[in-house]
Amino acid sequence: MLELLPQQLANGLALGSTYALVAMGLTLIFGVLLIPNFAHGELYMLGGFLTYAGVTAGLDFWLAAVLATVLVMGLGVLVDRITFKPLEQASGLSLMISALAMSIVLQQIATITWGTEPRTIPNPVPGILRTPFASLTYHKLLIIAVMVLGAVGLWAILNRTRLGLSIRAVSQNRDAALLMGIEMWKVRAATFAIGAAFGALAGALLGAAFPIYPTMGVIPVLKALVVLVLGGIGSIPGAILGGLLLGVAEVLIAGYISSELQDIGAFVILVAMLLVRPQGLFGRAQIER
Amino acid sequence: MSLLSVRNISVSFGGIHALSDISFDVPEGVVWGLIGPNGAGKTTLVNILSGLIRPTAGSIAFDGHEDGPWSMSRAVEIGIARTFQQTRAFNGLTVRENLRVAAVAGAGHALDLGIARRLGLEDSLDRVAGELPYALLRRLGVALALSLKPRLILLDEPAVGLTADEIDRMGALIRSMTADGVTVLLIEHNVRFLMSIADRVSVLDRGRLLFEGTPAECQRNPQVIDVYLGRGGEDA
Amino acid sequence: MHGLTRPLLVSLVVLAAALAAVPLLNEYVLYVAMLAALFAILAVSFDVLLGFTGYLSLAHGALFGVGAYCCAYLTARAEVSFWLALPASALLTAVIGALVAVLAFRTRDLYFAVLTLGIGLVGHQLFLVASGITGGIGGFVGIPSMPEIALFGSPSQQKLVVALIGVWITYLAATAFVRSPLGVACQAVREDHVLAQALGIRIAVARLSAFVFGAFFAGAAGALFATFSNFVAPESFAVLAAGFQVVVLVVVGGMGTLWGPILGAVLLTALPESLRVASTYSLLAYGALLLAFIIFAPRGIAGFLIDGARRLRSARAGREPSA
Amino acid sequence: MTRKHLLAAAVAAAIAGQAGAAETVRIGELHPITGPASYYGLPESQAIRLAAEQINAAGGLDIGGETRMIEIVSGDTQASPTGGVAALRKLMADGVQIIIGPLSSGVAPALTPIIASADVVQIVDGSIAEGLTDGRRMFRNQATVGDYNLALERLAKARGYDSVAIMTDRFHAGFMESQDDLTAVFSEQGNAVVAEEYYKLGDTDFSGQLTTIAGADPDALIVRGYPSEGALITRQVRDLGYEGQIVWEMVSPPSTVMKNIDAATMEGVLNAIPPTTEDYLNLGNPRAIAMAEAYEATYGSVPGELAALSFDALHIVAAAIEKAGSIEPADIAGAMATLTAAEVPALINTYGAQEDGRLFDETGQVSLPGAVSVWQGEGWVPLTDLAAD
Repeated sequence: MLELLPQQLANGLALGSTYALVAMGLTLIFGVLLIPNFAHGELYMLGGFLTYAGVTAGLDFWLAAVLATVLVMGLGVLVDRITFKPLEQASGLSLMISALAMSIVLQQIATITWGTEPRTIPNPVPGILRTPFASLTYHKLLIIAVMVLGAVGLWAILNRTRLGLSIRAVSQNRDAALLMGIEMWKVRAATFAIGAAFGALAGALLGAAFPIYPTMGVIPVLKALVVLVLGGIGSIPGAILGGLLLGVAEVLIAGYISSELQDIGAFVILVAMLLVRPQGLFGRAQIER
Repeated sequence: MSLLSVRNISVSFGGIHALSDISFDVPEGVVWGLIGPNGAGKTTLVNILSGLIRPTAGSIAFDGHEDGPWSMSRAVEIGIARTFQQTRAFNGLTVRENLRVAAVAGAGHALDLGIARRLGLEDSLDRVAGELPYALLRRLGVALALSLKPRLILLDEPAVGLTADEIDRMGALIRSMTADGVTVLLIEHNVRFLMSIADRVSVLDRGRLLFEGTPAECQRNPQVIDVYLGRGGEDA
Repeated sequence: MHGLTRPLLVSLVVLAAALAAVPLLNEYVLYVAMLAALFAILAVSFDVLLGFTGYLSLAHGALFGVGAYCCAYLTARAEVSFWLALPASALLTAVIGALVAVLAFRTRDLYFAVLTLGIGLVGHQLFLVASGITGGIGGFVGIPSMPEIALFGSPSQQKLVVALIGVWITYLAATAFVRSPLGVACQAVREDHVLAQALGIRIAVARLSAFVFGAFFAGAAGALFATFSNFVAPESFAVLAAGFQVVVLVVVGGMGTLWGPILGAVLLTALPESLRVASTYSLLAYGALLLAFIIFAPRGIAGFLIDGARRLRSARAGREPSA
Repeated sequence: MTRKHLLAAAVAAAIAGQAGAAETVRIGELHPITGPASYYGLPESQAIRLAAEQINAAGGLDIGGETRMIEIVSGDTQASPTGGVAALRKLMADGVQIIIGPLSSGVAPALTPIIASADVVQIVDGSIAEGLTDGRRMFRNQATVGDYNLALERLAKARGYDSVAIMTDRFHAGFMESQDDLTAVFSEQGNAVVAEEYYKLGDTDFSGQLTTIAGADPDALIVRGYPSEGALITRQVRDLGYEGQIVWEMVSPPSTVMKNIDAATMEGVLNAIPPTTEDYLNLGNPRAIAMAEAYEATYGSVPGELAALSFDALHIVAAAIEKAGSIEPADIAGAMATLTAAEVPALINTYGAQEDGRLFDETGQVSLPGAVSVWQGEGWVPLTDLAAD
C-alpha cells in the first residue's frame, strides 16, 4: 500500500486544487465584505453551463471559458445587488438565509433552462503525464496550474493595484476605509466580480472532465466551506492550504482507511479544527468566550 | 475597610503592557474618578474589574470576596455592574423588555420600573431601544446596570456626547447613586465634569497609576498637569 | 408563568377547531396535514434557537433523524411500547443535542452555521454507514404503527390527532420556555451577548438550554414521523432536506414568534402539494419566496399579520396608523 | 414538446373522465415525473400512457363482456419517500385501486406498509430492492437485485477471474443491500474479492479508491451504480494505468455514457444486467421496435431504458383485469397470480417462466435473468455466449 503513496499524494493535491480554486472566491468575498455567499456554488455551476453553451455553439473551449467567466463576473455583481445589498443593515443570519435562497433560485433557473440531464464539455487537454512515481492527467495539471496562477494573479491585484489597496483597506476596517474616501460600491462590485471569476473558472475547467448539472455546485460549496474553516475564513493562503489539506486528507482516507468514511472524515476534520483552532490556520482570532 | 481592593494588576496584549502593576483601594459610598489620556488603560481596567478580560497578574477583592479576578457572571453576582463606552442596549427589544432582561435574566428578581422613572425613561418604555435618541440610550445603558442592584457600578464615560443639560442631569444621577449606597467608579474624559462630582481621583498614564488623591490635589499636581491636563486641555 | 393563560386559551380554541376538522378529511389530506403538523413541531422548537437565541443551526434535520431512528429501533427491534419509545427518543435526542451544542457553541455566526452544517452532514452519513442499526441507504423497514387509540376514528385520523396535540404541546412548552428567565436570557444572547454577559446572564446555560429544547422536540417529531411512516430512510434527514426546510418554515412564518412557524409549516407543506403538477417551478417559487421574505419581510407572515392587526386597532381607535 | 403532450393527454384524460367516469378503469402510475430522477421516471410514465392509449384505440378492455376504457392517473413521487407516500395517498383518495410503480428503491419500501393494509393491487415496474412483493397484492415485473447479480456471477465464473474488485454506489439501496451476497458467491466460486470500495452519486473524483484498486490489479473491476459515475470511474481507472476487464452492473443508455467518456476507452467494457429496451431493440424484438416507433411518434424522443418494463406492466394489469372479469383489486390480484406469459401477448421482455408456467412466483416476483453485453463502437451489443438461458 505504501508504494502507492506518491500517487495518492498527487491525487490529493489535484483534488485539493479544485477545492482551493472554488474556495478562493468564497473566502475573498467573506474576508472583504463579511458576506457568506453560499450562491458561489451556483456561480461555479453557471461557469460550467455557459462554457458548455459556448462550446456547443461552436466556440473554442478557451474562448468559451473566458466569455463564460466574464458573464459570470457580471452575474456575481448582480447576485450581490439582489441578494446582499438590500440587507446591508441586517444580521449575518439574514445574509446566510438570503444566500441559501439565491442558490435555490439559480439552481432552478438552470434546471428550467438546461434540464437535469448531466452534460460534459470535451476535454481541451487530453492525455496523461506518466512519471515513475505517479501519473496525472494533463487536465488535472491544468487545474493545479490555473489554481496557482489564479492565486498569484489575485495576490498581484490585491497588492499591486489601487483597486486592490481599496479592497484591502475595506477588509481591514470598513469604517476607516469609508472615511478615507474609498467608494464602497466599487470595492463591492470588484470583490464580487473577482470572486465570481474564480467560481466560473473552476466550473469551466471542471466541466471539461465532470458532468455539468444544475445542482453540481452544492457539494463543492460545502467542501469550500470546510476549506474556509480549515484555512481561516477570509484568508487567501488559508483557502489554498486548506483546500490542499482537505484534498489530501480525503484521498488518504479513501485510499488507506475506508471509502465509506470519506465524507465523514472530511467533516470530522472540520469539527476537530473548529475545536482546536476556531480561527483556522491563517484566520484572525474570533474565539467565543 | 475598602469595598474594592485592586492589587498589582498587570495585563499585556501581544507583548504590549496595557496595564502594569496597578493597585488602589476604593472605599464604600464614594464616587471614584479615573482619568487618563487615550490609551492609558482605563477601559481595560473596567474590563478586568467586570470580568470581560482576565489580567495577566494581580488580585482583586470586593466586599469580602477575595477570589478576584472573576468571570462576568460572578462579578454581577457579587454586586459589580458596568456600562459601556459605546452604549450597549438590546437594540431589537423595547425599553421595558431591556429592563426586564436585566432584572429577570440578569439579577434574578422582578422588573422594577422605579429605575425607569429615576432615569426619565418612563415615557419611552414601549419604544424599541435601537430607535431611541442618543441621550435616552445612554440613560438606558445606566438603567440596565442599575437594574442589577449593584454595590459597585463601573461607568465608562457616561457623559460622552451629551449636551450640557444632559451632563448636569447625569451628574445628579451619579451623586444620587451614592446616596443609595452604590459606590461609583467613574471613567471620564470630560475632566471638568469628573472633578465636579468625584470624591477621589486616580490618574492613569500608559498603563501606570500616576496619581491618586482629591480632585483639588489632582488639579495642582505638576505631573498630572504635564502628562494630561497640559497636553490636551480640559475636554481633550 | 402568569402570562400563559391567554396563549393557553387561544391555542386550545385553535386546536379544537383543527381537531373538529379531522373527520372531514380524506386519507390524502390527512397525510399531508400530518406532515405539516410534524414540520410545525420541528419549526416551533427550532425557532426557540433561531428566532429567540439567534443561532442558525443546520444540524436540526440530523437531530430529527436521531429521534426517528431511535424510535424505530426501540419499537421494532427492542419491542418497547411506542408510548415509552416516544419520550425516550426525545430524551436521547436531547442528550445528543446537548453534546452537539457543547461543541458548536464554541463558535458563533457563520462559524456556528458551518460547524452545525458539518455536524448535520456527519449525522446524515452516520445514518448511512451504521446500517446495522439504521438499515443504511435501504432505510429502516417495518416500524410498528402507533398503537390504536380505541376511542375514535381511523388510524390516519388518530395519527393526525396525535400530531396536532403534539404541535399544541410544543407550542405551549415553547411559550413557557421563552417567557421563563432562561428564555429571556436567550433573547439577551440574541441581541448582544457581551452586554448579556455584563448583566450577569449565563449565556452558556441559556443557549445550551435553547438548543436542547429544540433537540428534544426534534426528537419527538422524529419519533412520530417514524411510527406514522412505518419506514424511514437517511435521505429525509439530509441537511439540504429537513435541515434546510425547517429554516425556511421559520423564516417565512416569522422568526421570533411561536405561531408564525406553525403558519409557515402549514402553508409551505400545503402549497407544494397543491402545486404538485409544476414542481420544478414550485421549487423556484420556494427559493424566490424565501428571498423575498428575508429581504422585504424579515419578520415573515407573522410580521404582516401583527402589523395588520395593529393598523386595524389604531384605525378603530380613530387614529392615524403609526409608521 | 414533451410537456405539451403531457398536457394534452391530461386534458384528454380529464375530458374522458367527465364524459364517462363510469366506463373507465382508473389505473394509477407512481414515478418521479419531476426532479433529477425524472430522467428515468418520465419515460416510464409515458410508456404506460402509450400502452393505455393503444389498448383504448384497439377497443378497450373486455371485462366480463362489458367494454371499458383505461384511464391513467399519474402520481409524482419526486423520488422521495414522503413525496411517494403523498402521491400514493392522493391516488387512493381519488379512488384508484390499481397502482403501477414506483421506480425508486428509496420510495418503494415506504409505500409497502400502506398498500399491504389497503384494498389495492400493485405492480412494481422499477425498483429492484429485495422483498417488495408478497404474491397476494404486490407484484413486480422488474428483476430483483439478486437477479441482477446472477448474470454477474455467471460471467465471473465463466471467465474465471482469479481476483475481482468492486466499486459500489453507496447511495444505491439495491446494490448496497446485495453487496454481501454477491461477495459471498464470488468467494465460493473462487473469484477472490481483493478490494471493496464505495462512492456516491454525484462524486466526481474517485482517485483515492481507484489508486488502491489499480494497485491491487485485479482481473476484473466491477462497477455498480449509475452510468455518469460509471463512465468517470472507467476513465479515471484507465488513466491510473489499470488494464484489466471492467464490468458494469447498471442501466446505462449509451447517450449518457458517451457524455462522460470517449468510445475508445469504453471499448470492451462489459455490462451485466437484465436486458433493457435498447437491448431488445438491438436484438430485433418486433414488439420492442413497434413500441419504440409509437413512442417516438407520440413523445418525440426515444423510449428510456426502463420503458419496456413499464409498457409490460400495464399490459400485465390489463390482461389480469380481463382474465378476472372484474376491477376489484382482490380479483385482479388473484388473476395476476395465475397469469402466464402466453396470456399477455404484448410483452416485450422475455420473462423466465415459473415451473408451472406462471409469470409470477409465489412471492409475486417475475424471473428476469440478467445478460451480459459488451460495448462496441458506440453502444452495447449482447454477448451471445453468455446470454440468459
